Formats: sequence, structure tokens, C-alpha cells
Amino acid sequence: MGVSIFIQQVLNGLTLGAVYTLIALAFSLVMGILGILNLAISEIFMIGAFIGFSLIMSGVPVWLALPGAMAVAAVISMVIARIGYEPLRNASHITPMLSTLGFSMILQNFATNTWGSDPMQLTLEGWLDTRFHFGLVSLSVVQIVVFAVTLGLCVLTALLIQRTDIGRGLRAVAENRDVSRILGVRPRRMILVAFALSGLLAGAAGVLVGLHYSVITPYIGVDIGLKAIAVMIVGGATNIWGALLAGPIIGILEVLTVAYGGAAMRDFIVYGMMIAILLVRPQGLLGGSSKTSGGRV
Amino acid sequence: MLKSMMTAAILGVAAMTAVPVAVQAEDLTGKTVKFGAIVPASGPFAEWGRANTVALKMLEKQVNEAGGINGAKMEIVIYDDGAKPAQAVSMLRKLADDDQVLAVAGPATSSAVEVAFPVANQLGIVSVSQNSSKPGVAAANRPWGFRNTVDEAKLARLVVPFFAKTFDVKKAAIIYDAKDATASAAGAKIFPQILADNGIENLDADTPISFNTGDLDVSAQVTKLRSLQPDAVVLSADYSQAITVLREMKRQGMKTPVVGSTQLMSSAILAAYPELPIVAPTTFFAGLDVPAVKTFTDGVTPLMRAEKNLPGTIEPSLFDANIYEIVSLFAQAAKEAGVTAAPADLAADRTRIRDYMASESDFVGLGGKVRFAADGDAVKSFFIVQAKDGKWTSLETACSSPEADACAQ
Amino acid sequence: MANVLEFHDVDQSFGGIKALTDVSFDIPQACITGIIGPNGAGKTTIFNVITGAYRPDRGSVRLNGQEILGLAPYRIARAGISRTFQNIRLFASMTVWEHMLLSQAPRTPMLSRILPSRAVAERGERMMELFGISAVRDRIAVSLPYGVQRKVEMARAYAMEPKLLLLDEPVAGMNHDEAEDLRQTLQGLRDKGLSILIIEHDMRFMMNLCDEMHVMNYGRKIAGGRPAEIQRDPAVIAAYLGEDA
Amino acid sequence: MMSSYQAGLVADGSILLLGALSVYVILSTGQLSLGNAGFMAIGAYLSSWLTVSAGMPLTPAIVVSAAVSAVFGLIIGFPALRLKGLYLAMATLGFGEMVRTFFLNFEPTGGAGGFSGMEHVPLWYILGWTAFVLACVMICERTRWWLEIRAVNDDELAAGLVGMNTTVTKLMAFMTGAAIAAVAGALLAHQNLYIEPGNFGFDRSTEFVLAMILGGSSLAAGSIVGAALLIMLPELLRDFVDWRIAIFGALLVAVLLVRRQGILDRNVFGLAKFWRRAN
Amino acid sequence: MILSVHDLKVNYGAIPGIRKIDFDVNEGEIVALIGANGAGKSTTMRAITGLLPFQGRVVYRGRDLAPMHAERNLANGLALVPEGRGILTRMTVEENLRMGGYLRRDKAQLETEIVATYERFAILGERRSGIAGFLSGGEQQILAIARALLARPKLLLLDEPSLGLAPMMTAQIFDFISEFRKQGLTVLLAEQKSKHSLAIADRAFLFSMGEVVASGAARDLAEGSLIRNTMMALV
Repeated sequence: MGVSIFIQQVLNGLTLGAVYTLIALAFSLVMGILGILNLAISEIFMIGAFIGFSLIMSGVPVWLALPGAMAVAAVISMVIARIGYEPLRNASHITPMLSTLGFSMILQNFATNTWGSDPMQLTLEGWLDTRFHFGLVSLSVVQIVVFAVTLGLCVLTALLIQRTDIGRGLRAVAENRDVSRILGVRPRRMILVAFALSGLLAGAAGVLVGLHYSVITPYIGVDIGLKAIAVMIVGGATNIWGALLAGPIIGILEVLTVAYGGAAMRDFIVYGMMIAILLVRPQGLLGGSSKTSGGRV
Repeated sequence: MLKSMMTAAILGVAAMTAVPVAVQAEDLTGKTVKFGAIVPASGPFAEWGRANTVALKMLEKQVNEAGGINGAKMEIVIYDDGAKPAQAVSMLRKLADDDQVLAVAGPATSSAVEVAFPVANQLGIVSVSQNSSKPGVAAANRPWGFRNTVDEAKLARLVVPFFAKTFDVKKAAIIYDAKDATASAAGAKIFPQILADNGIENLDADTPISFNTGDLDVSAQVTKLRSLQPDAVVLSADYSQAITVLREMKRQGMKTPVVGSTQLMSSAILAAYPELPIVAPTTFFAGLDVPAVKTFTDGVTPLMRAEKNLPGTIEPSLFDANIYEIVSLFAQAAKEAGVTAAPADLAADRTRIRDYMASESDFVGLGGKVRFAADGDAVKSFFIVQAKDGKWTSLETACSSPEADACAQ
Repeated sequence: MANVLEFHDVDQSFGGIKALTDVSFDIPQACITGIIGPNGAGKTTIFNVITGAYRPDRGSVRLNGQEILGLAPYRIARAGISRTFQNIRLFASMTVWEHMLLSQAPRTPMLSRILPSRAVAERGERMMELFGISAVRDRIAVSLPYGVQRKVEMARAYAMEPKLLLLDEPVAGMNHDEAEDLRQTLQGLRDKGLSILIIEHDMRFMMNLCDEMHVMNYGRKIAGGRPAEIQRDPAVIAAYLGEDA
Repeated sequence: MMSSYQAGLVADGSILLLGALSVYVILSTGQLSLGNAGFMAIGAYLSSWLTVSAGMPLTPAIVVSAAVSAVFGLIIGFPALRLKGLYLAMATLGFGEMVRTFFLNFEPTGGAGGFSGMEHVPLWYILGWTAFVLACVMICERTRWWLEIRAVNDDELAAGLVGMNTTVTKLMAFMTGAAIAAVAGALLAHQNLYIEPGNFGFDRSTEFVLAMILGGSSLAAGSIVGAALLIMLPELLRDFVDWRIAIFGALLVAVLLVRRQGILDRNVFGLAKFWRRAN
Repeated sequence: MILSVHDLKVNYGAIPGIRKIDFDVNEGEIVALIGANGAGKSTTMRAITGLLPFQGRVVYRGRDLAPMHAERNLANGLALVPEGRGILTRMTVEENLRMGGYLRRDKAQLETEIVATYERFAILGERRSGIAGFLSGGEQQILAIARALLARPKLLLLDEPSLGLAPMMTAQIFDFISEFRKQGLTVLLAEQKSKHSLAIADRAFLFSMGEVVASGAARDLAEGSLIRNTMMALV
């Protein structure tokens, strides 16, 4: 039984890690390209969860609710980029960070007034409510959806960043604004694209969280957002695959700490790991040096 | 016994809202008697605060329509503290100094209460919490701090044996919110002790299972719970966190009955895992089949549901009942203890209200007689309820005080 | 004549690319020594080696006979070497006056850095007069025109009371009159005993200014001597016009 | 005569001002700390333990806590030298969360249940400390030593080449900031008479940064304005009831957009003039 | 005339300013700007391209250029290979080349041109999937020029193409540049070292301290001693 419990815990960790991965990616798209910490991402994630929830509850099928919520999240993110980030582009990196904090307050207050502070619950029906049992280990359809969507979005994001003009434009702006301009890239547009992508991912994470945990409040963004920052750092703030690796690592680490070490130590270990990575390998697990990695965002 | 108590309750509420009996008090016509309330109308408990506000507005109207307090108009000044301790203190000071209220209902959360009660003592003004159930808070803040709640320790002591008997529990496992002061005090200290006292094996005594407020993912904790194969789960957490645990238990197919503290009391819990027996103690729930409660519920529910910022399906909670009782009690105290509502008598009036609260009054709340023990906590009857078919059902009635007759009329 | 700095047999490479190969020269006391050469010849690398920003693969750098190679940059600065930068590096938040005060601070004890000091203030005033920037004393330095920023940077470097002053392209962006003023100022400082090492592309300016010159090309020293000799050295002309390796 | 409500706001504002100053001192060297609530927690818990359990008078307890916190500042500041910008900010964020988690699990100071039993301090005592710290910082601001701190912020490499030991400067700033945050924590504990780990979360750290940036990060006087604003604004916005936090957030963004350098800067006070002559 | 510059003045932050620059470039010409470091060549180039704010008039193909519109200028056929090459060092060689055609709509045609580029510059073909930051200086310079050509410019601005290159490599680069003329491309070249530039240019302008101090046919300047005398201060 010990083994199956262990496997179950690893599955639990992977699910949590998938969510971390998406939010960490959302953070790193903005961080890697613009060098700012967009603290509103936590709340965009939360809004995404509520939009997805509301859509599903009003009978919209999941495959439609997901892109719907992602789109709303992307629009919010773009508004933040235009109002809260762009005018402050030349200020020190703290000022835009605090302006995104202002947007967090607005979004959180908006959610409280729109959906209430009490937990909102979703009851899944039909195929979404199915579980598969393998001995003592069980896996739900929603968990599989979470894995699939996360992996799919990571691959899509990676393809977009690596293989398309938009992606190359983003990376060019990230590396050298002036050079990108003489190649015809419009930095303002790329900033908007980066924020939009980041919003899409955070929104998707929100919907998945809503689906899987089926309980949300306007305050779910705060803690998970901080953890996602840790995941971003551990994986390497400028590397997509870093988040894909670090998300599950932190997720599993957390879950195993809870399972075998006592829940109390959990945050201590996660943030301790983040600090250790920062000190030993500031570029993150997969960051590589600035020249060796072609996979930079 | 239950029936007679209920009858008394109706009479009591009727007496306090409908028939003003001025015993020794002067006529206060033309004056205003002000009370204050501190509610968490923004932040993570915004719904509590907003619902509290509706209940208080209703009470204000009822009292004034029934002739006010010895002829004086009753006014309730309500402030939001966002469930933040610093703001709660600010608001308490503002109520005491700027608004010159006679007594304050609130603040709600234990964290805010811990900080506000010492200030109440400093300022010499009664402060009565509608939510806080963290063990020992009022006791540490005599003589001005009161709570119209029952200490979780006292409740647990009576609930656990009943629960164990009902569900034939031999071994149990505890899961608690380690970040929530109340839940962690109960989960880490009180419940283990009570389990031991009742001869129930505590399966996670060595490595307690806990999580943190705000955690979305408690899958690891629940998997661990499941692996311990308990007869029952003791869930010590605020309802909004408890839902996360219950949902995870549902997801993992855990079918063991759950017992918890007053913190579980919310209609939201009912939807989380309807198939599971969930047992908790409470002094009030919306479906309680008692006339006084029905009157209150019927009156306040439509008002709450009409509020733009509250969900259309909301029902009055334990805390709405508590704060309604608190200010009702203030009103009764003002009447009977003969406050003058004159600015010069402010300190004396405040002392009168405090003394009235500390004394053996004949105040009857929604669920029965309410008194305050020497430790500042309420002595009142409570119900052991179980979530069943989407509503709370009372299993048993008890009194929070071990003394015989403490809750009798 | 004693040498204030001896720069001997220095090799410096970055990831396999040799930036300096076996470069040696001496800087005599109270002399203005120039380094010239086309862009990318290794001139600024020499500055970075002297000030401790780079650690060369080989060689030795002595200040008044003391080895300074391997010391932390701030120690080398305190030992008496101060510099200016090709792309000016002034402190963005500070006025000209604050630059004058700051640059005198590090070599004094903690207490005197907290208390106002008359000597420091007077020296600050003198520096500003010397480089003709007294009129802009309360302006934020980086908001000034390019040529004035150069002067502020030089005044800052000189206020540190250096034994050796390193100037990296000080006349870039100055007009002829400003450059001429600067030449006289620098020669005045030399006459008071200051040793100066200067990198500059403007040959006319250098010819009139320097006592001695060294020419770099592709990381090697290709010539050294008096300006008039350098000016006619075929190897130097070739390097400058790009005629030959 | 101040009502106790106003007095309470002044006390809260003073403590926030100290917190803002603790960030200000560190930020003046170009290092952003998002973990000062951690130092604050150390100050609050240690001073409370000293006064309640060890029976030490408050003032020495505060001094001891500040000193211990400064040592933690050194411990954090040293490895932090390797990190720059947001990476440093995130390391300090991690530190703050670790301290909070530590106290959440540390039973001798009550764990999640919090710690109480402190004696109440009068307002003048809080104001006294705040004035003392503020005066120290503002006097230092006018010395050449502060120019060194600013130089490290403006251009660390150039500062080194002007002869400054930037390592020492940055560490001292970290230690000073940690000590100030600890004083703020100690005062908070003895003002509220009850502390719990939740008081020292990420939101507290960002509140400090916010007060300082809003008021103006180029001078200590800015923090006064920022702290006053952060304390007053939510009170002034009470009429907006349910939307007050959103309006607060919007105002915050608006202020940052209009004055990215903060409400005060050196020009406003003519501080750019510095001291002209020694005599 | 493809480009004419009147009274150009740049005074911006901590860069060497320029005071008054006048020159022009005719269609199909190679024009060299010669001068020491800090004489204002780079500033002029960057201002024309749209990377710096400027005062004065820059007329390109009959239209006045507004400052700071690099993206629009590129779309109109004005491409810059900046000083230091401006390689995107974290991207592969192929990605850098693709960036050259960022604004082009005919992506299929672009692909064939990239293949053609590999044939023309064999070294780029060999290293196509290598990280551009690992190329040698000369290889990077070739990459930068090849990348700029993929934008199909009408006027190519080359800022110090020989910077940091060994003599062999410099010669090779200049050979490439001289070939452009045959394709009808107009080139404006800034160089410190006059010999190679004058060998391939039609006309040249001599810069000193932010001003144009001499100009003329490249051959005359190369044969005369004016440049040598100016640069070595032998007047």
C-alpha cells in the first residue's frame, strides 16, 4: 500500500505542478521579455477561474469555456499593459511592478463584488465526473484534462516562441530593443503580445484550477501566485521548458513534504529551494548561460 | 425541554423588539442612542460583513418602529474593517471617540478581536465579537471584551462524545488549518485532548495533518488521511477552507463522517459533499425550526437577497444571528440599565451596559436565553447539527455551560 | 625620471580571443602619455586591466613599484588611480557638486564622511573652477550637455587626488575651443606633477598634448615614442588608414 | 486634542513610516527588498518575548531585537550581493515567507495562535522612536556617506572605481534596513499587544515598498507622505463602501502614472542644493 | 538622389553629439563617411535610421523622415547594420536571417532567399542551426549584412563593418560590399579606416568633431594626402 500511496501522491503533485507551470509561464513571459514582475497575473488567474466557472455553470461546454476565459484574461492583461506598464516603461522596475499591484487590488475587489467572497462551488457531471481506478491509485478525467491542456499549451507556447515571426520578434525585443527596431519589430506591439500570451496562460490555469478543485474564491490568486514566482525562478525565468520542469518538481516536492514530512514545513522548503537556486544557479535549472540557450523567451 | 426553551425564546424576542418596558429609565424622547458595529464588509469575509450589515439595518428599523429605546431613536454606526486587525482597531477607536457610541458589536475575526479587545479595555467600551471562537480570547481581555459565541473548546467537549456514539467512532484522524489561529488551536490542541479523553484513537497524533489558509490543493493531506483509514475525520477549519478539504475527500472517494467546530457552519458546506455526514455544533442555523429564528430568517433573508453585492441564494448565517442578538442585547441593556444618552454621561452609560452584560440578565436571543460567563463568552444553548439533504438538521440540543440550568429559562 | 606605472608583459584574452598580446609600457612621473590606435585595438582593455576590472592571463602592473594586479577595483582607486569612461558614467541622481563631494569621500575615515568638512568643500570648489563647471554646480550632472558631462567626469576623477589619471576619449563630442581649453588644463595639471594616461582618437589634439605616445593595433603595441616620431611612423599611418596589418 | 482614533492612525502611520524607511535605506543602494516583513517579524517576536518572558524593559528589548535583526540582515545581505534587481527582490520575498512560516510553526511564541501579554506603549513612545529613526536617516542623507549609498545605486561599477567598497556599503544598508524594520515590528507588537504570523506576510512587505515609492523613493521625507497617504486614503474612501479597495488601487496606479518618481523628489525640497560650504 | 541630409543636429544624452552635418547619397552609389571614433559617424547613421531624435532635415527618396521611426523606415527600404553588428546572440543563425525578413509578406520567397544566402555565404550555411553568439566576429558581420539584405533594402547603412576584424576578414567583407553596387543597391558606409572604404566608394565625406570637414570623389581622397594628414594631424 505504501507504493500506491506514493504513486497517488506523485499524481497529486503533478496536478498541482501543472497549474504552477502555467502560471509560472505567464509570469516568465512578461519577466523574460520586459524584465518586470507583473503581480496582477495572480489575479488574472483568479478572474480566469471565475469566468470559466461562470461559463461552465451556465451550461457552456468546457471546450468553449476554456478559450472564452482565456480570451477575457488576455484582454485584461492587455489593458494592464497599455495603462499600467507602457507609460512606465522607462521608470525603474519597481514602479511598473507596483502599478500592477494596483490592478490586483482592482481585480480582487471587482471579483468580490461580482461573485462574492464565499467559495463558489462547481458540481461536475457526466464524463467530467469520471475516475479511473488502478488498484488504490485513482485518476480523474479532469486530472487528465489538466495534464493534457497544460502540456498542450506549453508546446503551443514553445512553438509560437521558437518557430513563428511573432515569437522571434518577442525574443528580439527581449534581447535588444534597438536591434529589434531596425529589423522592423514594433516593441510596443510585442509588449502587448507578451502580456496577452501571459494572460491567456494565466486564464487557462484559472479554468483548470476551477475544474479540478471545483472551489474558488477571489483570494485564490495570492498564495498560488507567490508559489508560481518561485517555480519560475527555479526553472529559469527566461526558459519555457524550465517552468515545465520546475512546476512538477515543486508540485511533487510540496506534496511529498506534506505526505512524509509534515505540512508545516512545506512553504519553508519551497521558498528555501527558490533561494538556494537563486544563489547557486540564478539563471534557474534550465536557464543556461545567456549564449548557450537558444530556447530563451 | 427544547420546546419550552423555544417558547421562551419567542416571548423574549417579542419582548425586546415589540414591547418596550421602561423599568427605572427616564424618557429619552428626542435623543439618539448610538451603537457601533465593526464588520468585515470587504476582503476575504466580505459576505459575512455585508450580510451582518443587512441584519443590523433590519434591527435598527425594528427597534425604532417599536418606539426606540425609551423613546430615543436607536442608531447603529457600521464600519468595515476588511477583516484586518489594524483597521478593526481604528474603527473601534473611531466609534468610541468620534461617534461616541455606547457599545460596539464586533469585530468579527479572532485576529481582529485579539487586537481590538485590549483597546476596548483601554477606552472603556464594550466590544462584543459576533464570530470569534478562538479559545480564551475574551478571558484574556476582561472586563470590556465579550463574545457572543461559545469557545470552541467548550463545544468540542460536548460534540465529540455525541458524534463518536452516533457514528461508532473508535479511531479518528484530525486535519486542520495551521494558518488560522482558531482552527489550529482547536486542531492541534483541543481536539487531540478530547479524542484522548473519550478513548478514541488519534491516528495522526505523531505527524499532524494540516494545511494553510488559501491552499487550493489539499490532495496530499487527504490522500494521507485516507491511508490512515479512520472511522471519522475531525476537520478543524473555517468553512471556506473546509470546503476545499471536503471537495478533495469527495474527489478521492472518502466516505468517513466528518465532525468539526462552529467554524464549519455555513450553507456553503452543504453543497460541498452532500453525501457525507458532516456534524458540527452551532447556536443558530437558518433552517432551525424555532419561531424566533423563523421570524428572524423570514425577515432578513429577502433583504439580504435584495442586496446587489450578496448572492441571490444567501441565507442568514450564525454570525448574522449573533450580531443581531448583540445589538438587541445592547438595546435591552440601554433600556433597562437606564442610560441617559447624554454626552456627559458617556462613560457612565458605557459602564452601565457593561455591567448589564456581565450580570444575570433575562435576555433571550434567537435560540434561547443568552448570558455572559465570567470569562466573557456567551452561555447559551446550542445545537449539534448534521448536514443532510442540502440542509442542516438538528440532532441534539445542549448547553454551553456545564452548570445545570444555565440555559434554562 | 621615475615611473609612476609599469605595465609589463600583459596578455589578456576573452574566451580564446586575444585582446592584448604581450603589451608593455611605462608611464613616467609628471608626464602625459597617450595611447592611440584604431577602434578595437585594445586601448580600453588596457584601462580595464589597470583599474582592476579585468584580470589578465599574464603580466604585471606596478604603481610606484607596488604590484596592483589582483587588487579589488576600489583598492586600486584608493591607491591613487582614477579614470574616466569612454561612454561617460556619472551618477544619475547627483548634481555636479555632489560628484565633487563624493569622490573625495572614500579615502577619508568614516567620521569625517559624516561631518561637513571645510577642506573637502574647498577642494570641490577648486575642482569645479579648474574644469570650468562652477556655473552648473547645482544641476543634475547627467542632464548637462555631453561636453560638460566629460568635464564633470574628469573633475570627479581628479578630485580623488590621484597619482595617475586615466582619461578615455575625453574630447569626443567637444568642439575645437573646448578641446583646446582642456589641453591647457591637462598640461597645467601635469606641470603640477600629475601623471596622465590618455586614450584619444583626435590626433591633432594628441600631438599637441602628449609627451609620449604608444600605438596599439590588433591588441599589440606597434610603436612608442615622441608624438612627432609617431606621426610619421609608416606602421602607424598604415594602421590608421587600414592599409596593412 | 487628538481623538484616540486619530492617535491610533498616527501610531499606525508611524509604524508604516518606519517600515517604509527600512525599505528606503536598502533601496537607496539599488537593492529592492520584498521581505522586510520578515525582519519586522523578527523584531516583533523577539522584543515581545524579551519583555513578556524575559522581563526586559521595552527600550533595551527593542535595541537588542534591532541588533539581532541586523545580524539577519547581514546573513541575508551577504549572499544577496550576488543578485541584482528583481532576482534579489524575489530572494528577499522568499526570505520573508520563510520567516513567516517559521513563526507559524514555532510553538514557543505561540505558532499560529499568536503571542500576547505585552504592555501597551503610549503614542509618544512610538513617535519618539519614529522621530529618532527618521532624524537619523535624514541627517545621514545630508552627509557624504549617503552620497556613497546613492552612488552604489546609480552606478555600482563607477562607484567602485571612485574608490568605494560597494560590498560594505550594500551590507550596511541591508543591516540598517533590517534593524529599522525590527524597530517597526517591536512597536507594532507593543501597540497591538498581540502578534501572529499573518501580520508579517507578503502584503506587509509590499505595503512598505508602496508607501516609499508613492511618497518618493529619492528621499526619506517621501516616505512620510507615502505612509500618511496609505493610512489616510482607505479612511477617506470609506464612503465608497464596497468599491473602496478598487478605487484605492486605481488611485495608486494614477499617482504612479502622473508622478513615477513619487510625490516628493529632491527638487521639491531643494535638497539638490546639499550643503554648500563647510562653514 | 536617394538621401540628402541637411543641418543634421543630434544632442541626446550621453552620446557624442553632432553639430551640423550635410551630405547626400545618389542612387546606386557607395558613399563613405570617414573619421575618427567620436567624430559623429555612428550618431549620424543612427539618427537617419530612426533610432535617435534629431533636428534638421533628412530627405529619403523625396520624403522627409521623422525621427524615431526605425520600423517604418525599414519598411521603406532603409536598413542599418549597426556598429557592433547587432546580432541577436541568443538566436540561431537561421533565426537571425529570418528576422531580416520580419516585415516581408512573401515568406515563401524569403525561404528561397535564405537558401540562396547559405549558398553565397558558405560559413552561414554550415552554422545555420548554431547559436549566433558563438560565431566569430567576421562571421557575425557577414550574418549581419546578409540579414540586412534579406529585408530587401534600397539603401543600406553599414556602420564600421571592419570593427574588430582581422585584416583578411576585413578585405573579404569589403569585397562583398563592393558587389552590392552591381545589384543596384545604394550603400552608405561609415569607417574609421579609410583605405578599404575609399577603394570601393564613389564619394566620401570626412568627419571630425561632429562636422563634415571635407568631401570629394573617393579616388581623389584616396590618392591625395588630405585624409592621412587630417587623421594624423600632419597639417
